[in-house]
Amino acid sequence: MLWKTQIPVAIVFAVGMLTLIQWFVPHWPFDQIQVHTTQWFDIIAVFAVILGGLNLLKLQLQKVISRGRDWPYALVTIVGFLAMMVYGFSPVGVPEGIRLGDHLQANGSHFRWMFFNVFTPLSATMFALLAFFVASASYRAFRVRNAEATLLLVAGIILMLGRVPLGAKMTAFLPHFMQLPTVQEWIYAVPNLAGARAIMIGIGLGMVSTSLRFILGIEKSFLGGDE
Amino acid sequence: MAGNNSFLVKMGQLDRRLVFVVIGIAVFLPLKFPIGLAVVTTPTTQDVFNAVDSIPEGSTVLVSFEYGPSTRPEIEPMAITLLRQLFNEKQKVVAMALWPDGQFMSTRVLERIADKEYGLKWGVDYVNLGYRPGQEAVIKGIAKDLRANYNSDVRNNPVEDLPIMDGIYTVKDFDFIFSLSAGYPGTVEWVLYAADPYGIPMSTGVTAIQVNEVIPYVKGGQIKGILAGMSGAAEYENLVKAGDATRFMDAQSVAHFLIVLFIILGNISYLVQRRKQTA
Amino acid sequence: MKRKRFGPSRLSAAFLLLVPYLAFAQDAGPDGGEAPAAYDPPPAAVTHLTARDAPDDAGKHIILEFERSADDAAGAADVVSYEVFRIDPAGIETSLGVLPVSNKDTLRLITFDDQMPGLVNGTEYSYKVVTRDASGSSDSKLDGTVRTSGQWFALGRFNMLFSVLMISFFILYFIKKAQRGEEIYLRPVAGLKAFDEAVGRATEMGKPVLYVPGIMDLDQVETVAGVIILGYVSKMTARYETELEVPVSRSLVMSNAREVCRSSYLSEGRPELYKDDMVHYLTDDQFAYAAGVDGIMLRKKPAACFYQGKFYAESLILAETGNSIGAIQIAGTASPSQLPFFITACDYTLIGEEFFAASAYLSKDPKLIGSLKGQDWAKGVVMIIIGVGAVVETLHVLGVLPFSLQPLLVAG
Amino acid sequence: MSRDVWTVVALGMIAVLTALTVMFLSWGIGNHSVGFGFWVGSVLTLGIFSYLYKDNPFYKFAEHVFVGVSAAYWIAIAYWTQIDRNLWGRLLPEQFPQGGHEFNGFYIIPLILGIFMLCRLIPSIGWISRWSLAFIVGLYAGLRMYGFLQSNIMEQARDTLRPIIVPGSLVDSINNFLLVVGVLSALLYFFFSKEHKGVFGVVSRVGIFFLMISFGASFGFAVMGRISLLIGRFDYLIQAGTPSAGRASVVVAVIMILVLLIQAFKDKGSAEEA
Repeated sequence: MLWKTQIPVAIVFAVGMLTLIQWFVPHWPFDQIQVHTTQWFDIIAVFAVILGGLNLLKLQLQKVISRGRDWPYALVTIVGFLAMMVYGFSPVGVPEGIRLGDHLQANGSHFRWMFFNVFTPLSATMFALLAFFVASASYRAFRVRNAEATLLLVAGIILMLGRVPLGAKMTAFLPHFMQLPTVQEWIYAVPNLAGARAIMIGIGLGMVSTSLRFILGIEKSFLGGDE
Repeated sequence: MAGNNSFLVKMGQLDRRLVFVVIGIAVFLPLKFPIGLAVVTTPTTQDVFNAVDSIPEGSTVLVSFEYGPSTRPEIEPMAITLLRQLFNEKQKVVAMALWPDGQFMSTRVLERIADKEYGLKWGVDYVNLGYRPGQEAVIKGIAKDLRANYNSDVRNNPVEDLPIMDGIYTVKDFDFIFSLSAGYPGTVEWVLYAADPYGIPMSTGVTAIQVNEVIPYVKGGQIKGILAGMSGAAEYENLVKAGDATRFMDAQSVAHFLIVLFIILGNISYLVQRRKQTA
Repeated sequence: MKRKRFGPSRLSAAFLLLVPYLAFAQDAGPDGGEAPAAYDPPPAAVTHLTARDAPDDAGKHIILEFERSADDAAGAADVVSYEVFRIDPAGIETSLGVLPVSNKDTLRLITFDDQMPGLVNGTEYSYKVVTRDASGSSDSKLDGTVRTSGQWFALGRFNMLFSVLMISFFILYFIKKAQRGEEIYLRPVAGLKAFDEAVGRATEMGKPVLYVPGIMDLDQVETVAGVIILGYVSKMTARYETELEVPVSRSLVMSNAREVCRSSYLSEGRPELYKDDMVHYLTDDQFAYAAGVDGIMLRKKPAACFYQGKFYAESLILAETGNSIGAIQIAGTASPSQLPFFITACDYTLIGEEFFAASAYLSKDPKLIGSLKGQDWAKGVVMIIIGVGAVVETLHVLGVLPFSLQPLLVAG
Repeated sequence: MSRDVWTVVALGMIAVLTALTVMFLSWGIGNHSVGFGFWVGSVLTLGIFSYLYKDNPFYKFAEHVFVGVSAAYWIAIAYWTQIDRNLWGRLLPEQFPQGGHEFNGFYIIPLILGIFMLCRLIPSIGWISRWSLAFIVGLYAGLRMYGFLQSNIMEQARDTLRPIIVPGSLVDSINNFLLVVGVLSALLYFFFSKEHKGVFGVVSRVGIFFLMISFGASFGFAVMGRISLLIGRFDYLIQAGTPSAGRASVVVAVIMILVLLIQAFKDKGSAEEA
C-alpha cells in the first residue's frame, strides 16, 4: 500500500500544491519551480513515448510469433518501425558533416525524406478520409426531426455556405444583413458564442474540481486497478 | 405520383459510396479546372491583418507552429502569408513549435519565404528555435526562462550568439505572438499561459475545426482576430498576396455546395416519408 | 490611459542597426550634451522620468516611464533614438538598449520594462535616458533611486486565490456531506435511459455490446469518467448475460477497466461470466486503434456501441462504422470539437458536463456527487455574477453607476 | 514448425526484411529523391483512400506502415530534442555539450522517474510507473486548476458582462442581450441539482437551442476543415500525376483499381460457387 498507493498520492499532493502555490508567490524560490518541474515533465514524457513504441513492438512481435490473424501485416509494422529507427538513430542517411541527432531536419537527410514522403502522406490522408465521412454522416443524419435538430442543421448549412465564395455569390442580391457571409458571421459571433461559452465554463469547473480532487488525494483512479 | 414520391424517398437513401464518389469528383474537377470565385473578407480576418499591421516596425514576433502534415493544407497558406506580411514590415521572426512535426513545417516555410523569397539572414532577421516537448509546460517554461528551454536554435547555434535573441529572456520580451494552431497544444494554451497572464498581444490562425473552441477568446478580446480554416487563409491572402488557399477555394465552394445539396435531398426524402406515414 | 510598451527585445533589434552609430556616439565622450555642430542643437531631453518596482514579482523587474522628447515628432522632430542606462549602487552604468523612434508612434508616454539580467532583489538603482538625434544627445537622469523588491504574494491575483478557495470550499463541503451519507439530489440525465435500452436490444438480438473508453490515458478526466460509466454498463451486461467487448488504447486503462468489470460481474453475482479478455489492449496509436475497433465492429457486429471518454478525430470514423452496421450508438465526451460529430452520427450523446454528471449519477460515488453539487454552486455564483454584472454594466454605460464589475474578474 | 523454430525464423525474417527495406529506400532516396518520393507517397496516399471502397490489402498495408513508422518517428524526435540535450546535457555536460547546459544533479530525478515509466513493460514491477504518473498528474493538476479558472471561467464571465442597452446601437443591444441570455440559459441546462421543470425547464430548453446552434456551427467548420485536407491531398495527387513526376499517382491508381476489380470478380465467383 505504502509503495503502490500512498507514495504516489503524496507525490501528486506535493507537486500539485507547489505548482498551484507558485501562481500566487512570485518570490524566490517559487519563481524557479516551474522552470525545472516543467523540464522534468518533458523528460518523463519522452519516456512515455518510448514506452508506447516498445509496447507496440512487443504486441506486434507476439502477433508474428503466435501467427495470429493478419500476422504478415504485423510484420509490415515491425519493419516500418525498425527502418524508421535506423534513419533516426544510425548514421545511415545522415548527410556528411552533420552530427547525429541534428540530422532529423537537415537538408538531404533520409529521416527528413521519410517524414515528407511516408509520414506526411499517411497522416494527411487519414484525416482527409474524414471529409468523406463528414459528408455521408451529414447527408444521413441531418434531418429536421425536431426543433433542436433543425437548429443544428440550419446553423451547419449557413456556416458551410457562408464561409465560401460560392455562398457569398448566391446571396449577393440580398440586402447586406441577409447575405450568407453576414448571417454566418453573426451566428458564430452571437448564439454560437453563447453556447460555446457555457460549455467552456462548465468544463472549466469540471477541470478545477477534478484537479482539486487529484491534488488532495480524493481521486486516486489514475493509479489504475489495485493489483 | 406514387412513383415520383418513391424516387424522392430513394434520394434520401443513397449508398454512402455514391456520396463518396460525388464528393471526390466535386473536389477534383475545380482543382484541375479553376473557376476563380471572388473571396470576401470577414471582419475577424481583417482584425488579424490589422493587428499584425499595427505592430511597430522592427519588433520581434514569436510565431509558433502547432500543426502537422495532416492539417498542412489549411495552415501552411496562413503561415506563408503571415511571414510575408511580417517581413514586408521589417519585423523579426522567431519561430518555435509545440508540435514536433511543427518544426518540419516551420523549416519548410522559412526556407521558402525567409530564405528564398526575401533573402533574409538567419539569426538576425529570423531564427527557428524548433520544437521542445512538454506541451503547455513549454509555454510555462519560456514564460519564466526562455533560455532554459531553448539554449540553441535548430542549427545548433547557441542562443547567446544570435543577435535576434539579444534581450529576449522570457516570452514577455516578444512584442507579439502568433500561434498557427491545429489543436492541442495550441492557441488556447498560448492564451492561458502566455498572452493572458503577461498581457502580450497575440493573434492566431487555426483549422476550421478549432474555430469554435477558440472563438470565445477572440470575442473576449484575448486574441486579436482569427484566421478560420482555409477560407480564412484565402481571405488573408487576399489582403496580402494570393497563394495556394485562393487557388483551393473553388473546390471548397463546390464541395460545400454539394454537401448542402445532399442534406436537402435527405430532408426532402425524410419529409415525404413522414407524410406518408402520417397519412 | 493608452501606453506604448517597449520590451528589451525591440531594443536589441534596433541595437544591431545602430551599432555603427553608437560607436560614433561613444566617441563623442560621456558628456554628449554638447552639440558637435552649431546648426543642429541637441534634442530636448525626455521629461517626467519615473521608475518604480514592478508589483507581484520576484524583485527582478523595474518599470520606467518617461515622456518623449519635445523634439520627437514635434519641435525639431529629429530624434532618432533613446538609450536607457541602469546605474547600480557602485555607480556602474549598463546600457539596457536603444529604443528606435518610429514614425508610427503617436503616444507621448513611453513605458520601459527593465527585466535584464543583473537586477538583484532589494537593491537601489538609478536610471538615465539619453536622447539622440543625428548629431548630438542629451540626457535625463532619474531623481533619486528605486529599490527592487520581491513580493511573497501576487496581490493582483487575490481574486484568483479567492475563487480557488471558494470553489474548493464548495466542492469539499459537499463531498464531506455526501460522504456522511446525506441525501444529495441530482436530476436524472436524459440520456441514461438510452443506456438500458441499448443493452436490452443487444440482449434481444443476441449480439455483443461494444464499449470504447476513449483513446487517452487515466490522467485525463474524461477517461476516468468513461471507466466509471463502464462500471454501470458492465453491470447490465452481467445481469442480462450479454457479451461485452472493451478495446482500450492504454495499458493503465486496461488494468483499471478490468478491475471495474470484474467487480461489476461479482456484484451482480455472475463472476463466472467475467473474463479478462473482454477488456483488451489494442495499441496506443490513435488511427491504428480506430482501425482496430472498426475491425471488431465489422467482424462481431455489436448491436450497441458506447463511446464514453476523450476522443479526437477518430470519433467520426468510429461512429460512421458503427452506423453502417446498424448499431445503437451512445456517446459521451467533453471534447467540444468532437461533440458535433457524435451528436450527428449517434443516437444519443452526453454533452460536456452532462457526461461527468452521468458518471456521478451512475456510480453513486459520494466524491463525484459531492463535486457535482459543489460545481453547481460555483456555477450558480458565476451565473449571479454574469446576471448582476450585466445589469451593472448596462447602468454603467447609461451613466447611472460610476463603476463596472469587469475589473474584479481580471487576474494580475 | 515448432514455436521456437518459428520464432527464430520470424526474427531472422524481420532482420532481413528490414535490411532490404532500408537498402531499397536508401537507394531510392539517394538517387531519385523527388521522383521516388512521389511514387512512395502515391502508393501510401491511394492505399489509405482505398478504404473508402472497403477494407482491403492496400489499405491494410498502408495503415500498418503508418503505425510502425509513426511510432519510430515520435521516438526519434523525442529522444534527440529532449533526452539528448536536456537530460544527458545536464547530467554529462562534457560529453553532451550540444545542450549548452551546466551540470545539474537534480536531473537524476526525472531520469529515475522516466525509467520507472518504462517498468510498465514488465508486469511484475509495473506498479512503480505510478510514481512517474503521479508527478505528471500533480503538475497537470496544479497548472490546470489555475489556467482553466482564469481563461475558461473568469475571462469568459468577464466578457459576458455586456451592457444590455447600448446607447445608439440597437444591433449591439440585441446581440449583447442574446449573448447574456444564451450563456445563462445554457449554463442552467448544465445545472444538475434541480429538476428541469416549470420555468427552469423552459429556460434550460432555450439553453439547449443555443447549444445546438453552437454544435451546428462547429459541424459546419468541421466540414470545411476536412474538405480542405482532402483538397490538399488531391492537389498532391495531381502533382504526382504530372509527367515530371513520372505520372506516379496515375499508374498506381490504375494498378490498384485493376487489382481490386479482379479481386471483386473473384469474390463474386466464389460466392456464386458456394
